Amino acid sequence: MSTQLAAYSTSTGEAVQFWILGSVAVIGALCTVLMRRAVHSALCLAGTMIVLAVFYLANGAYFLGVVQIVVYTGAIMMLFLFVVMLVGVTAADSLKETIRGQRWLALLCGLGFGVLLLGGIAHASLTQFNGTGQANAGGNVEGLATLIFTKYVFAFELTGALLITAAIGAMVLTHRERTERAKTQRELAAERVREGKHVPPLPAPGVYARHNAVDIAGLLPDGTPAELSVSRTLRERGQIRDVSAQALGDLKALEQRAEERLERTENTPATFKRTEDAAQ
Amino acid sequence: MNPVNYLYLAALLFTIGATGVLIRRNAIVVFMCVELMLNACNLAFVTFSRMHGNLDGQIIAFFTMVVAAAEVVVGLAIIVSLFRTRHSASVDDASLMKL
Amino acid sequence: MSFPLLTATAALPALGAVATAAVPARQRTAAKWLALLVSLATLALAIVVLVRFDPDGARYQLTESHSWIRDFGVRYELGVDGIAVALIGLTAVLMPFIVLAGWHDADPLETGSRRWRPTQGFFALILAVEAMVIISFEATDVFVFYIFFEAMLIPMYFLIGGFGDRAHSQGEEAASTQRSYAAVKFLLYNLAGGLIMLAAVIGLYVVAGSFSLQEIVQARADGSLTMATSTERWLFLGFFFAFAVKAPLWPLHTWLPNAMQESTAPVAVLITAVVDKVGTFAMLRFCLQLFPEASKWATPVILVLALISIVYGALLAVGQRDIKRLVAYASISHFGFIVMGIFAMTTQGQSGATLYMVNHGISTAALMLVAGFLISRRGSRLIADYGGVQKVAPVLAGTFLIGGLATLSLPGLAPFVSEFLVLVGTFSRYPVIGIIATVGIVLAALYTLVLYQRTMTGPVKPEVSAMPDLRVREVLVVAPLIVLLVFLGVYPKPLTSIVDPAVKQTMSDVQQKDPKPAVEAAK
Amino acid sequence: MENLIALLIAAPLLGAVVLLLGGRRLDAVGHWVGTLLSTASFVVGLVLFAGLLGKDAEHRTWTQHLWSWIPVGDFQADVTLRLDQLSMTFVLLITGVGSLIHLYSIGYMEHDERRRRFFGYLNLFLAAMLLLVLADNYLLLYVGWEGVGLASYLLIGFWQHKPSAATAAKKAFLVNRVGDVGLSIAIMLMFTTFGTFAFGPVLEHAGDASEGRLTAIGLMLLLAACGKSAQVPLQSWLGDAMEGPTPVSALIHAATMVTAGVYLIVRSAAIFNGAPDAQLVVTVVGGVTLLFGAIVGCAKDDIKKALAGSTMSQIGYMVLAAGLGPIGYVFAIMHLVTHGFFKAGLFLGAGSVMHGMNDEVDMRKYGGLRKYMPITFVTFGLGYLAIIGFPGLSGFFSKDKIIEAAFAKGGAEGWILGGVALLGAAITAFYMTRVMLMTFFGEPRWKNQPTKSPEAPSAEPAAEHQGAHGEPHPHESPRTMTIPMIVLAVGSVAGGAFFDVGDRFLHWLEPVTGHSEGHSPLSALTVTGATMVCLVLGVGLAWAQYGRKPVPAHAPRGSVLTRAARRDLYQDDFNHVVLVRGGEHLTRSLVYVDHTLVDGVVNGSAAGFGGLSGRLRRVQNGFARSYAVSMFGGAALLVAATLLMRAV
Repeated sequence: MSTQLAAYSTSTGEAVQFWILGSVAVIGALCTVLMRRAVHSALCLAGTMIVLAVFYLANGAYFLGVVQIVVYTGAIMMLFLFVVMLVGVTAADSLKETIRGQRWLALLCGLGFGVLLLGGIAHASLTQFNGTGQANAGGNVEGLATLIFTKYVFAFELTGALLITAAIGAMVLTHRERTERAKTQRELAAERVREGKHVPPLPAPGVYARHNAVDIAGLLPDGTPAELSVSRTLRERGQIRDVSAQALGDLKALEQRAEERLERTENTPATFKRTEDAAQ
Repeated sequence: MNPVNYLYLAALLFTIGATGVLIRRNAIVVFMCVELMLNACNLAFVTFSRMHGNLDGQIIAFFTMVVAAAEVVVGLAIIVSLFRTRHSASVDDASLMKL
Repeated sequence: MSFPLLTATAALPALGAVATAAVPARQRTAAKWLALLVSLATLALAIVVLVRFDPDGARYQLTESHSWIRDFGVRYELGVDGIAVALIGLTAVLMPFIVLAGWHDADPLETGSRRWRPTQGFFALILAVEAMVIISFEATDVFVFYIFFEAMLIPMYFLIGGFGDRAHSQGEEAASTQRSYAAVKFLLYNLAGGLIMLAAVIGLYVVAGSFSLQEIVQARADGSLTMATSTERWLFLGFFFAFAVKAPLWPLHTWLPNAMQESTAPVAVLITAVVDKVGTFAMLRFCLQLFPEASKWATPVILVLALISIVYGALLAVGQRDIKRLVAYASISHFGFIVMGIFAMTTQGQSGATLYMVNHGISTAALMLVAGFLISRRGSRLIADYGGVQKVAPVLAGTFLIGGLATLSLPGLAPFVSEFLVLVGTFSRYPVIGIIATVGIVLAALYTLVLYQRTMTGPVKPEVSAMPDLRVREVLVVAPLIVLLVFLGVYPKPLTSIVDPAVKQTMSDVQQKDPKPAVEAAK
Repeated sequence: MENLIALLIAAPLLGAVVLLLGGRRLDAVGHWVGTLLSTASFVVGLVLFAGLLGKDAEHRTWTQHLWSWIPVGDFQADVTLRLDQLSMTFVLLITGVGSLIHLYSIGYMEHDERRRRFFGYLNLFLAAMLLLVLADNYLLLYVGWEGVGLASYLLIGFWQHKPSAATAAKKAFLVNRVGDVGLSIAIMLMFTTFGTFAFGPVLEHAGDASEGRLTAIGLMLLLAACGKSAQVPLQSWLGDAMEGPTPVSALIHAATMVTAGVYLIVRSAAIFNGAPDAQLVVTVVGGVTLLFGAIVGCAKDDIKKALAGSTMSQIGYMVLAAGLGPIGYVFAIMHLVTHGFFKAGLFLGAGSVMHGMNDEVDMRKYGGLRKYMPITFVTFGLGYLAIIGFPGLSGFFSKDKIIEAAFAKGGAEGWILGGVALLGAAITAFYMTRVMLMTFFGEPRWKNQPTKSPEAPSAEPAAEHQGAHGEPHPHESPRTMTIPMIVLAVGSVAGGAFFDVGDRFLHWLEPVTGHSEGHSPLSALTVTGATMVCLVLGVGLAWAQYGRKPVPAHAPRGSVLTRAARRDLYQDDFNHVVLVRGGEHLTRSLVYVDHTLVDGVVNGSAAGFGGLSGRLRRVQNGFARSYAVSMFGGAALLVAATLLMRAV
C-alpha cells in the first residue's frame, strides 16, 4: 500500500522544484523562439538546458545531468555563440513572415501537435512506476558503464565513428582551399580603376576631433554619414552609430556662443566666421 | 506529484521547439530549436527510465546527446559555409529546392 | 524434368534481341540477318511446340512450374492449351515477315555517326516484343502474365515513338510530334488498363490466395473457393477493362488509329496482328475461366459494345482518307467480331473467335504490309494521292486486292471461316445481334473495294506512273501469307482440331451448352 | 464414276491458277489453255451425264465427299459435291455455253494485251459457278456464290482504267453482298433450326420445322436470289455491269450467274413448299421484275443495256415460275436453259455487231446491218424469234408453260400473275423487235459520220486495229466468233422442242424438284392463243414505230414513262440520294464524332490532370520551412491516427 503510494508520488520538495524550474524552462524555451537576436535566443536556450540538467539529476540520472551541463551548456551552446559571432548576427532577422500563411500554419500545427501529444500522454496508462532506486544501487555511472560496454557496445562504437566523421566533415565543410594566388596591391589598384567606383581608398571612420571609434561613420560635407567608412561586418549587423545629428547640433551651439561673445551682425557668411573662428 | 508531469513538460518543450523551427528564419536559431526538441526528448527518456526503474532510457538519452553534438557540429559548419557564399544565414534565401 | 520447351520458345527471341542490340553500329546488315535468323529459329521452336502438343491430351501441356516469389505464392508456371498454341504459331509465323518487311525501315537517314544505331535497336525491340507476347501466351500464372502483359508496352512505345512512318505529308517535325503523341497515347491507354488490372490481380490474390490459374479454376470447380458475386464482378471488370483496351473495344479504341498511322507498316502489323491478340486471348483464358459467373453477367453489355465496334469501326473505315487509318478502323471492326465470338458463349463462337485471331493476324499482315510497300514507293499515306497503280504495278495491285478480299472475308479465304463461325455462334444464342452484325460484312466490302478502286484503278496518276512493282524481298513477304490465307480458308481442320478441345473446356468452365436446334435433322 | 465430279471443278480451277500465276510467258497460249480446260470440263460433264442416264431415276444422285471443311462442335461443314439431275442440267449449260464463249472470246479479245488474265478470270468464274451448282450444302454453295460474285467483279472491271468500269464492278459486288447477307442469315437460321445445312437432311426434314422459321429462311433465300439474279429491289447493278466485255455479259450476266438465284430457289423447293407466304413474295418479286426489266428494255438505246433489261425480265419469268411451287419449278429451269441459249446468242450477236462497228453501242447509230454481217444477222434473228416465243422455237415452249402455270396457280393470284406474264410477253415482243429493227433493218445511220460516241469504251480492243475514228466499215466477225453464235442459235431453235416433246425435261427433273399439274382455269390452247395475240400486238406496235418510219439518229424526248425507263425508273437515283449521299454524311459525321467526342473525352481528361498537377506544383515553393510545416503536420496526423487506433 505504502509502496504503491510511494510509487505514484514523489517528495513535495521535488514538486516545488518542478513547478518553479519547469515554468522557468518553458519561459526560456519561449524566449528562445521569440527573441529577435540570435545571441539572446542562445542564452535563453542555455538557461533552459541548465534547468533540464537539474531535472535529470532529480530523476536520478546523475551522470546525464552532469553531461548535460558540461557538454551541452558548456560546449555546444558556446559553439553556438561562437558561430553567432562569426557569422555576424544579421539583426535584420525581423520576425515578419515572408512565406504567406506560414506562421499560422506553423502555430496551428504546433498547437494541434502539442494538444495531441499531451492528450496522448494523459490517455496513456502509465501505471508501473518504480524509481531508479535499485537500478542506481551500484552507482549510476557504473550502471551506465556496464550497460554501454555490454549491451550497447556496438551502438557506442558507432557513435564514436559518427563523432569522428562529424568532426572531419565539419573541417572539410569550413575549410576553404585557396585556388588562385593572392592579388598584389598593383593588381587590386588596377582592378579598382577598371571598375571605376571608389578609385580612391575608402573613407576612414570617425569624426574629426570628437569620435574615433570604428563603428562611427564619417560625415559627408552635408553632414550625412558615409556608410562606406564603416567595416562591412558592422554594416551588416547594423551596428553603425550615427552621430551626424549631434555633430551638427554641437556646431550650431558653438556658433551661437561665438556670436554672443563678439557681437556680430547676422549678415556675415558662416564660412568666413568658421575660418575666422578657426583662426582664433 | 506524479512524475508524468515531466512528460507533459517534455511534450510542451518539444512542441515549442518544433514551432520555432517552423517560424524562425535564422538558421542558427532554427538549430537551437532543434536542440530544444532533442533535449525535450532526452527529458522524456530520463523520465521513462525512472518509471521503468532501469537505465536503458538514460543510455538512449546519452546517445541522443552524442548524436546531437555531431549534428550541431556539422550543421553549424554548413551554416558557416553558407554564410560565406551568400552572406546570410536565412533559410529562406536557400530556396533552391524549386526547379 | 524434360527440356523447358516453352521457356526456350520465349527466351530465344529475348536473347536474340540482346544479341541484335549488341551488334556494332557499322554492321547494320548483320543485325538484320541476325534478327531474321532468330525469328526463323523461333518459328522452328514454335513448330516443335505444335508437334509436341496433343489436342486430345491434358488441358495444359508442356507445363513448367518453378517457385518464384514464395511469399506471395507466385510461381513461374507455363503451359499451353490449343488456343495458346494457335496464337504462338501465329506470332512465330508472322515475325520473320515483319522483320523482312521492315528491312529498310530503320536505316539511318544520314549515316556516319558511329554511336547512333537505330537499325539494331529497331530489330532488337521487335524481337523483344515477340518474346514477351509469346510468354504471355504461355503463362498460366496470373502474376507472370501480368508482368509481361505490361512489359510489352515498353518496346512497343519505343517502336511507335522512335521509328515513325517516313511517308508524312507535312514536314519532319510535325511528323515527330504526331508520332510522340501517338506513342504516349498508346502508352497511357494501356497503362491505365494495366493498372486497373493490377488492382484486380491483387484483389484476386487476396480472395483466392493464389495466382495460379489452374489452382483457382480447380478450387472454384470443386467449390473449395467461392467468391461473393459483387467481388467476382469487380475483379472481372478490372481484368476485362485492361483487355478491352488492349484489344481495342469501342469506346476505348482511339489509340489504335493514331498508333498504326504513325508507326511503320511492320510495327503497325505488330500492333494489330500480334500484340492486340494478347488482349482477346486473355479474355478467353482469364476472364472466362476465372470469373465464369461475372462473365455471364456482363455478356449482354459486352456483346452490345462489340456490336458497336463492328458497325462503328466499319463506318469510320469508310470515312477515312488515310490508308493506314482505314486499315486500323477495319481492325477495330474485326476485333468487335472476335470479342462477340468470345462472349457468345457457344462452341462455334469461341472457336470462331480463336480462328479469327489467327486469320485476322495473317490477313491484316498481308494487307498492311502491301500497303506499306505502296506507301514507301509514293511517300504518301493519302488515298487521294494514288490512282491507276494496277496498270503500273500489277503484282502489287493483285496482292493488295487479295489482302483486301481477305479483309472482307471472301469465302475460300481464311477469314471467312472464322467470321462465319462467329456469326453462327452468336446467332444461335442471340439472333438479333447476329443479324445486325452481318451489316459489318457489307460495310467491309464497301471500304475494301472503295480503297482498291481509288488507289489501284482508274487512269494512272503521273506521280505513280514510275512506280516499280514488288521486289523479290517483298514478294517473299507477301506470297507465303497469301498461300497461308488460301490454305486455311480451304482446309482449316488442322487449326480447328487443335482449338476445339480447349474451347470445349472453356465452355464447360463457364457451364454453357450450345443451344439445341429446333429440329434434330443432323444424323 | 462419282469421283469424276471433282474433275468438273478442278479443270477450270487449274486453268485459273495457271493463267493468273503463269506470267507473261503464257501470253501466247493462255487463251487456248483456258478454252481447252473449260471444254475438258464440258466433256467430263457429258461423260457424267451419260452415266446418269444409265441409271434409273431414283439413283441419279451422286455425291462425292472430298474432305471435312469446318468441323466445330455440331457445326459440320464438309466439302462434298452432289450431282443430281438439277445440277447436271446446270453443269451442262455452264460448261457448254462457257466453252463456246471462251472460243468466242479468243477472237473478241484478240487485241487486248491482258487477254491471258481475261481467260484466267473466265476459268475462275466457271470453277466458282460449278462449285455453286455442285455443292452439297448451303455453306459450300455460299463459297461458289461469292466466288462468282468475285469473278464477275473482276470481269466487269476488267478495263479498270475506265472509272466507269471500276465503279460498275464495285457496285455489282456491293449489291451482291447485300444479297449474300441474306444467304448467310438463311444458313444461320438453318443451322439453328435443323442443326445442319446440308441439302439432304435440311430438305428432308423441312416439313418438321415451324412455318414461321421456314418463311424466314425462304425470305432470306429470296433476298440472296434477288441480289444475284438482279431482281427488284436489288436489280440496279445489272445495267451497269454491261461495262464489262461483251462475252462476260453473255456468259455471266445472261446465261449462267444471274440465274443462280433461280437455282437457289428451286434447289430449296422443300423449304418454299412449306412457306406459302414466302412463295407469294417470290412470285410478286418475279412479276414486278418481269415488267420492270421489260419496260427498261424498251427505252434503252444502248444495245447491251436493252438486252440487260430483257435478261432481267426473263429471269423475272423464271423467279415467278419458281415461286409458283411444284407446278412451276420444272418450267423455271426449262426456261432458264433455253434462255441461256438464246440470250447468250443475242449477246454474242450484239458483241459481233459492236466488233464490226468500232464498239459503237448506240442502236440509233446502227441500221441496215443485215447486208454487212449476214451470219450475225441470222443467228441474232433466230435468237430474237426464240425469245419473243415464236411458235416452235425454244422460247415458245418454255415461256408458254410458265404462263400456263401462272394461271394454274388459281384464284385471284393466278389471274393477276397470268395477266402480268402475258403483258410481259407482249412487251418482250415489242422491245426485241425494236432492237432487231433498229440494228439490222432500215437505212444505215452510220454512213459518213465518225461513230465513236465519246463515252464508248475507249479501250475495247477491237478499237485499235481499225481506225477508232472515222466512218466504220461493218464486217463479219472472224470464225472463232461466228461458230459459237451458230451453235447457240441452233440450241435456241431446237432446245425447246427437244425438251418439250414427251415432257423429256419434266421427267428428267421431276425426281429432284417434284412436279404437280395445276388445274388451270384456262385450257392450254387458250393460253397459247392469248400469248400469240400479245406477241403479234407487240411486234406490230414496234413495227409501226420503228419499222415504217425511219429511226431518228438522236433520241426524241419521249413520254414520261420513256424518260423514266431510260433512267431505270429512277431506281438508281433513289439509291444514290438515299444510300450513297446519306452514307457519306453518316460516315463524315461519325469521323467527326470519333475525333471530337470519343477522343475528346480522353484528351480533355488528360488536359484536366495537367492543369491540376500544375496547380499542385505551386505548393512546392522551394522554401525548406514550408516543407517542414507539411512534415510537422504529417507527424501530427500520424499521432492523431495512432491515438485514434488506440481509442477504438
